[in-house]
Amino acid sequence: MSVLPTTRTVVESPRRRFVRRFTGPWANRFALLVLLVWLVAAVAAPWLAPYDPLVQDIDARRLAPLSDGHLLGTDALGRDTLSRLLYGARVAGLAAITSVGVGLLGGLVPALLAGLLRGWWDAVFSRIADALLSFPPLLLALAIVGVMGPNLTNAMLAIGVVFVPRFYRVVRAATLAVREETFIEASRSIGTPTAWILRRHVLPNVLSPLAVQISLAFGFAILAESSLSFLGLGVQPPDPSWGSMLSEGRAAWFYTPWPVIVPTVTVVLTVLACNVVGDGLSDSVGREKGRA
Amino acid sequence: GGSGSGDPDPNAVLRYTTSAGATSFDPHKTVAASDFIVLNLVYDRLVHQDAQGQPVPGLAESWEFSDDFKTLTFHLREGLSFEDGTPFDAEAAKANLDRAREPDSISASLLSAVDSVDVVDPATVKLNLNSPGVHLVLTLSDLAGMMVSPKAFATPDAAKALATDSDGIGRFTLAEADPGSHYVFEAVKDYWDKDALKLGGLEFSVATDPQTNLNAVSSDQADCALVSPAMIAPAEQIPGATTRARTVLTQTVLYFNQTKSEFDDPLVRRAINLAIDRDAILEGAQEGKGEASQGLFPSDYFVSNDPVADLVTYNQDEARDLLKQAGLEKGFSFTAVTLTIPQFVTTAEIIKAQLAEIGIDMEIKALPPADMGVNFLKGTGDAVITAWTGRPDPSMLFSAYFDEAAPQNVSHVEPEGFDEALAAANAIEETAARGDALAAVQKVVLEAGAVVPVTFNQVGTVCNDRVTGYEPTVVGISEFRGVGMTD
Amino acid sequence: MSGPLLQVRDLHVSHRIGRRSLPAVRGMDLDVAPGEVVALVGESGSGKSSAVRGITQLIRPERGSVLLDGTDLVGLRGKALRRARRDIQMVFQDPYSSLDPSMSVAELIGEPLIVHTAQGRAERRRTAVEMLEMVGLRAEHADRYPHEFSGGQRQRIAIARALVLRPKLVVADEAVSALDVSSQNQVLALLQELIAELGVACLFITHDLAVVRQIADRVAVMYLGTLVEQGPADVLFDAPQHPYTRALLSAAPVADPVVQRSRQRVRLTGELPDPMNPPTGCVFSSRCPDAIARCHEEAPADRRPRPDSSVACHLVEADPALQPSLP
Amino acid sequence: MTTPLLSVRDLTVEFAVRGSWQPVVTDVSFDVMPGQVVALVGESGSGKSVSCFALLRLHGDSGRTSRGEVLFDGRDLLSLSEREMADVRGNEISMIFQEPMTSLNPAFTVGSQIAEVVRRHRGASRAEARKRAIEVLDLVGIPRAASRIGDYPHQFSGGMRQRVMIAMALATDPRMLIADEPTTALDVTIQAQILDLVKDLARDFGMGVLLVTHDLGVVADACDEVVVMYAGQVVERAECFDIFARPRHPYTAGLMRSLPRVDGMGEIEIIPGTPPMPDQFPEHCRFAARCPHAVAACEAGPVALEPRVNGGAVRCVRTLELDLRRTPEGSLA
Amino acid sequence: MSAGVVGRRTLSMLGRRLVALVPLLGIVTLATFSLIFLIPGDPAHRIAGEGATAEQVAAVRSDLGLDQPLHQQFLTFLGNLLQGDLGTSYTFRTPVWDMISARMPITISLTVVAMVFALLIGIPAGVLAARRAGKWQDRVVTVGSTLGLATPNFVLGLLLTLVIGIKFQWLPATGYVEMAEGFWPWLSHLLLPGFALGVIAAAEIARQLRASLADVLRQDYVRTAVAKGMLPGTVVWKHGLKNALMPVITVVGIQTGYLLGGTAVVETIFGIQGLGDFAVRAVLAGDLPAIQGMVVFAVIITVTASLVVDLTYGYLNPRGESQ
Ligand SMILES: Nc1ncnc2c1ncn2[C@@H]1O[C@H](COP(=O)(O)OP(=O)(O)OP(=O)(O)O)[C@@H](O)[C@H]1O
Ligand SMILES: Nc1ncnc2c1ncn2[C@@H]1O[C@H](COP(=O)(O)OP(=O)(O)OP(=O)(O)O)[C@@H](O)[C@H]1O
Ligand SMILES: [Mg+2]
Ligand SMILES: [Mg+2]
Repeated sequence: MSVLPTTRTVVESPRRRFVRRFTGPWANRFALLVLLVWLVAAVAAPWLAPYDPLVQDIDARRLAPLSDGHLLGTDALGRDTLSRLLYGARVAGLAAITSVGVGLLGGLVPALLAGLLRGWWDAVFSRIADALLSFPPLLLALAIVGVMGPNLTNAMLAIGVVFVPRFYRVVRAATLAVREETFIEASRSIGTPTAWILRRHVLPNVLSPLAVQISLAFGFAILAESSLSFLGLGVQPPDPSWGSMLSEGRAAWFYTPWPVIVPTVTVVLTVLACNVVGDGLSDSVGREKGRA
Repeated sequence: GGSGSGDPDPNAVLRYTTSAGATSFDPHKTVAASDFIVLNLVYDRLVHQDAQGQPVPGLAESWEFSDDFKTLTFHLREGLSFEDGTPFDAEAAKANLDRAREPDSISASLLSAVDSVDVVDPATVKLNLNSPGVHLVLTLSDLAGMMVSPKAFATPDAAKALATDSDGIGRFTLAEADPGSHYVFEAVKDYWDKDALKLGGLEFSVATDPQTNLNAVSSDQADCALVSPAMIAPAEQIPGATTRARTVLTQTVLYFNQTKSEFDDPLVRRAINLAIDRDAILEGAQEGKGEASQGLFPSDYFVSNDPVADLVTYNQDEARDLLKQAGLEKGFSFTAVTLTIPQFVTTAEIIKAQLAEIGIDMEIKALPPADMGVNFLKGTGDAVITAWTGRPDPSMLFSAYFDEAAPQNVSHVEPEGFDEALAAANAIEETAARGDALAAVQKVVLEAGAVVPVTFNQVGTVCNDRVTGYEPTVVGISEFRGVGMTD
Repeated sequence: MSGPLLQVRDLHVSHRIGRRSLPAVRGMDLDVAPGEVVALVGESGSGKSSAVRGITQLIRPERGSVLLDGTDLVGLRGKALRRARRDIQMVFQDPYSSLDPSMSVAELIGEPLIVHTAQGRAERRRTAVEMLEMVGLRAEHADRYPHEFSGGQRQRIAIARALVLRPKLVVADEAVSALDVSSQNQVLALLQELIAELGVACLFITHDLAVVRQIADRVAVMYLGTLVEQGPADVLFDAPQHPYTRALLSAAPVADPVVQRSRQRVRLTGELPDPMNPPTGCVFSSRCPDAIARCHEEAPADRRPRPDSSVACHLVEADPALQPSLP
Repeated sequence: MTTPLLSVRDLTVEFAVRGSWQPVVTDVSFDVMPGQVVALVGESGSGKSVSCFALLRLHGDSGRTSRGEVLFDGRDLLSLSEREMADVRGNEISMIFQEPMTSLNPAFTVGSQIAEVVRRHRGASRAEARKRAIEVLDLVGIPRAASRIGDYPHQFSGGMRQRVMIAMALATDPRMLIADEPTTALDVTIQAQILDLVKDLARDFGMGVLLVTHDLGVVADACDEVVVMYAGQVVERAECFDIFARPRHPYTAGLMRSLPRVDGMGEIEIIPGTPPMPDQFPEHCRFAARCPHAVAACEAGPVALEPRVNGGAVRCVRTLELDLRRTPEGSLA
Repeated sequence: MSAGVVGRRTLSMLGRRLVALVPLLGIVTLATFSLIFLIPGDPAHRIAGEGATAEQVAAVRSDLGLDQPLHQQFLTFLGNLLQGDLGTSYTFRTPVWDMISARMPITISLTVVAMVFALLIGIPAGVLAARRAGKWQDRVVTVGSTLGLATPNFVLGLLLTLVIGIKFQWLPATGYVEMAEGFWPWLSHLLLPGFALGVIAAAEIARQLRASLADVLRQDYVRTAVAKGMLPGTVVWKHGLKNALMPVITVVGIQTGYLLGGTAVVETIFGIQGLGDFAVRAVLAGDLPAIQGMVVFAVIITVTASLVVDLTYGYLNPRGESQ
């Protein structure tokens, strides 16, 4: 008897299907490219930057882009904007990675436990997460920075704390959902040990919503870092951060808008890219819509 | 003079926006000299100043020194009373002068020449001095001479109550205060000096961002705004408004907590004085508006900077040399607090870069204006980059910051020979000679490296054209005396 | 006939709903002999799935015993339970959700082997391919993923996975209900064929009587958490004893207008009562067209009209000779 | 013979798939007489639902009716404006769906959902509409209707929800009811009740019913006419008793023989393979690939729907040569 | 009668929610109290100032009760809190509660205006995008909202002051005026900052609504409504929106917190002396009681918002499950 598949004949693993779907829309590809560029910039800033980002040249202040060997011009102190932007990418990247790391550290494991074990664990962790959630995010970060002292590490720690309940919720919900999936029951009915089920069935299925959250969190972290730096609560001068560049440039807005425009475009573009990637991820993971 | 036309409206409320408010309304117990800017509105002093910084009658209608300058007698204006109804008389003046001399008073060191205060009659007080006190007249035009209702400070939590609400005698009363950000003043009816008060009220808003301050005038949310040097050019572009700016006595300085970091060594402090390229800062942080400090006073001032010129002239090699002598050729690091105001952050950034060249690593910590001074005096930071508001008399500056007992002298270390030099200066009334004596004090101070003068500021104010009678002063502080508004 | 392979006695299964407990199965006795196909039928919500999950220990039964080859599964934990599961494998209703979408077909079929055998990767794959061919798919399908298959094909994969360990009992919970007519037939035929070939016993859960008729040796009818009637398929279909069985049979339309429109129909009114508060007396009394006063007061005991069947109904005449031999 | 209430002619529906229009339903034609229950049967994916949606123009933007007409009482529904069509829907033609659990809006009470149609099409007042809602709920056998109209759908069981759906469909006294697999999600005992209700309505109110199902048992029980669909086409159309007794299309015959029957009658046979997807529809007979009787002629070209012996129509080139009455397939070769 | 049912259910849900708030507020209070332990080094020392003498430090310690056992300290903190005593600001030497209550109306006004903006922009945009899913309108909304989400509110704020406030002078670029001075003066001062603050929330609402409404519009019951002959407007705005609003309401609740946080930036730019400005200053000065007070206040606002959200759920979702 012949029961050939009537659907697509290309062999496609979930990963390949994900890649196909993710790289489909040009916006996703573009966003990915932007993030890649920044990643490279952040890692290789010392080699890529044409100038020392801290070196001032009072005689070459507020140059417009493309003048005098300064691709993106200089700021009010004659520091090279491009170099500061590149080093700022390090700050942004570091900020995002630290805070997301803290968020994951605090959110992932309790969430898996709560989702799987339910009961008491779930009740306690969820109460704590609820409580954390009732702190307005930026204000919580402000408070932590205020108490621990304004600097980048503290700021990022603070933003990481903001992520904890959010990651917790997403992972817990995904765990609970996966838990209810028949394929988990099916695997249990075979006699698969719990640890294996966790690793093979739960984790991969929890990762996709988490990945979406993480990329959105990256965007938020960059936004929050620039907001804090703008307020003077993040990176301390003269170290470059996109937010502080913006805030500094703003004072000289009247003389030249470039020191404001460049970091603005950068922040917007990067956060945009993070969000687009997040959306792209959430559209691309999971099963095919409708039945094959 | 003002450019407004027509007669001022006696009920008009002038909205002023600036970058710093008051840390306290207690003129004696505050820790920030800059509080004078706000406090002068609600507290009259025994002596007032004119736009050139010369003393004019205030609550005292006149005064005279004894021949040896060791007795100073004030004849008080009669028939006045404090906000709370307490009459203003010699007793009240004495109580205030005594309070201003208590050890925890910001003016204690400025008044150290005063031995005692006598009430001669209800309208006359006599200050008995232990040394010649030529400087005292102008000193009493500052915080030191502000008169608070004795009833207000007789209560046990006077300090606390006065911190947030004034109780004085002046052109205005404080109607509403949101500490550090917003103040509403109401004009006092029947104020004794009709020429000085032409407004119905004054609203003071604080925005640390200079752009925001300008925006407020541009969009008619304020009538006047303080203009920082970097904003003078944009301010001049605002239609329907006039910007008045001049170089004033207000000076950006780097000042040490000598008990901390490596700053207990005068060599280190002097090295820093030499490591700073003041022209770059003037350019970078002030758009060239103002003057690079060549000493503690502007170049056209009656105190000459010549004797100290090589102590404050940019010279990296010598700075390195001094560090080496101090055993610090490898450098060191310290924290400087500064104000969140962009001009100061930028100044700090440039200083940081310049110090880095001689191996010193300076970390910057920016705090809001209303809180910075308090925090620095509490021990935050090893040094501070701030502005010293102009003082009508140079000796005040010296006493306020270098006298051992001065509250603003955070480390309470006094340069050697300071007292003697200052006393000598205060015994001379003639200007040129006094200038020389003060220059000598300056030399003592700078040889000890007690402070790093950086730049003199141009302080500007932009006012819309409804504002009349506005005049910038040399000291750099606008008392809004005689300022009015047309409809 | 040798002793039963599966012996379920007095099985009680409950679900927690918030603080309350919902008794989904209330005292079920059921035997499955080796190689036998037993169908469990009943309306939606009657507790079929709950019973199955109680039997396979996916839910811990509240009470009762489940003897598989003499070992009581109830109370087994950890390794012992896992080992016992080797002999009792399941096929689920929804072929779309019961296969982990992130695993390839070979991995899916191989998963039980990882758990229960020491087979290496290559060997597992060989076994998986063998099984694939056995269920009518081809070796080249081994590296594909479930979403690339139609429902019927997925159910074949699920069957291959259930049979790969050669269990003694396969429990199929509505294994064909989600499929359309033609794949339903194909899958059913395959299952029947494999069961016979491998000598596996099968507990087949369904609500479709036509399917039962085709596949089952014996039928157990469930209503509101209890078995109301069980017996050999032919007997039960030809001479249903319990009023509910009769209603059920007559409600299922026959695909022949001539027959269908001339049939005597037992009409039921109302729907399955709330299992939280079942009717007093006989569970079926609230809908039973023949109910008498006694039915509302007293729950009927099982009666045995024949040696190989039992009925829980006051109105059924039991064969007195068989009565004492009740389990 | 009376005129048909609904007359579908050459209905062709296409869906936009990856940028091009792909026919999913081709040349479907059938009639529904007043009081008649017409069954639309076929395997999953054969286009039953799509045809129904097309009648009421309910397919979304991704679908279009590229050809054919839908004459309701002589009016072509396909040429009405959107607004006119909205006046037909739920008023003259009502539709009920397969999924009773999801077809009612969970956010509104059952009463308000029924009252809403009455108010929309009858311009009734709130009170009148409410009265009507109670009336129809009573009609479909919801006990204590008056006290239940304030309940939300989740407070009803599946069978009751399907009855609520029917009540909603009947609230405006429509002349035609389209029921897309109304009982598939229900238990047989409940299915029997719902089918009885539908039959009664057709008989008592002269309502035309188009009943979509894949269950031949349901067809045998309730229908007057049968339309069999395969791969988007009507392959056979006939009177109910006749089509069961003498199917004229191999697919119809296969379908009937592949059914297990509760009465245990007949051998079960399996139609091998699966039906083609719309993108694989061949030009020629669409069943040929699975047909045990296929010959070269079957693959020669498109097959037309021809009149059938004993009335109706059939789409098979060999229909006259084959005797498809419950004979094992091999015996004909 | 159905209103009665909803009312009763809502009341009982409110009761349950209030009970559930007790542990939540407990944890929040504990966390706020614990902020003091984040202070690096000895809190008393830090508060007294680094230059303080041993006696001064000791005085601060006993003044703040830091020498008491932890649980005692917490109970004192809690007791004071319950009496509305948030302590006295170190730097402003004013009771924190006085400062907060003076600034509260300002920030609440700003937040409300921002939220109104968010809803006025977000809901129509979301509905439009969902109705025209896949069409250019959808794309415009999607691009717009993605951009909105990525634009820091300080950037937007700067732009608005510069263009609308300064260049065109259409609206005041800075400051705040009490409502007592007239509705329009009050509102006009809040329009620009409110917009700058509300855009992110608007974008979030639009996205969420688009997603949930597009999903709802695919639901069987929407098809039922169309099949009933309901007009497109009724289908979308009645049948669709009520069901699609749940996740949107959640977003509104969450965004309340983000808006509060955003005031820190927006108030700074627009020279508004509200709580955000207060927060920034308290933070820069490391003023613990002020920080704690601000946190407690912010939590009260967000918790109230989430209560309102929950009550709305009760209305939107008769099944009464909280999502
Ligand atoms: N996980 C669960 N939690 C709570 N109640 C449940 C759960 N699973 C089933 N039930 C309830 O238990 C009863 C029996 O359900 P069960 O699924 O066993 O019936 P079933 O006969 O398998 O029905 P179906 O034919 O619909 O699959 C029902 O009332 C159902 O609502
Ligand atoms: N929106 C759509 N876009 C593209 N193809 C569609 C769409 N809707 C349906 N189809 C296709 O149309 C064909 C017929 O679908 P339809 O739903 O009418 O089948 P059916 O006979 O009702 O099946 P079932 O018994 O499963 O309900 C299927 O192949 C399906 O894939
Ligand atoms: Mg089940
Ligand atoms: Mg269908």
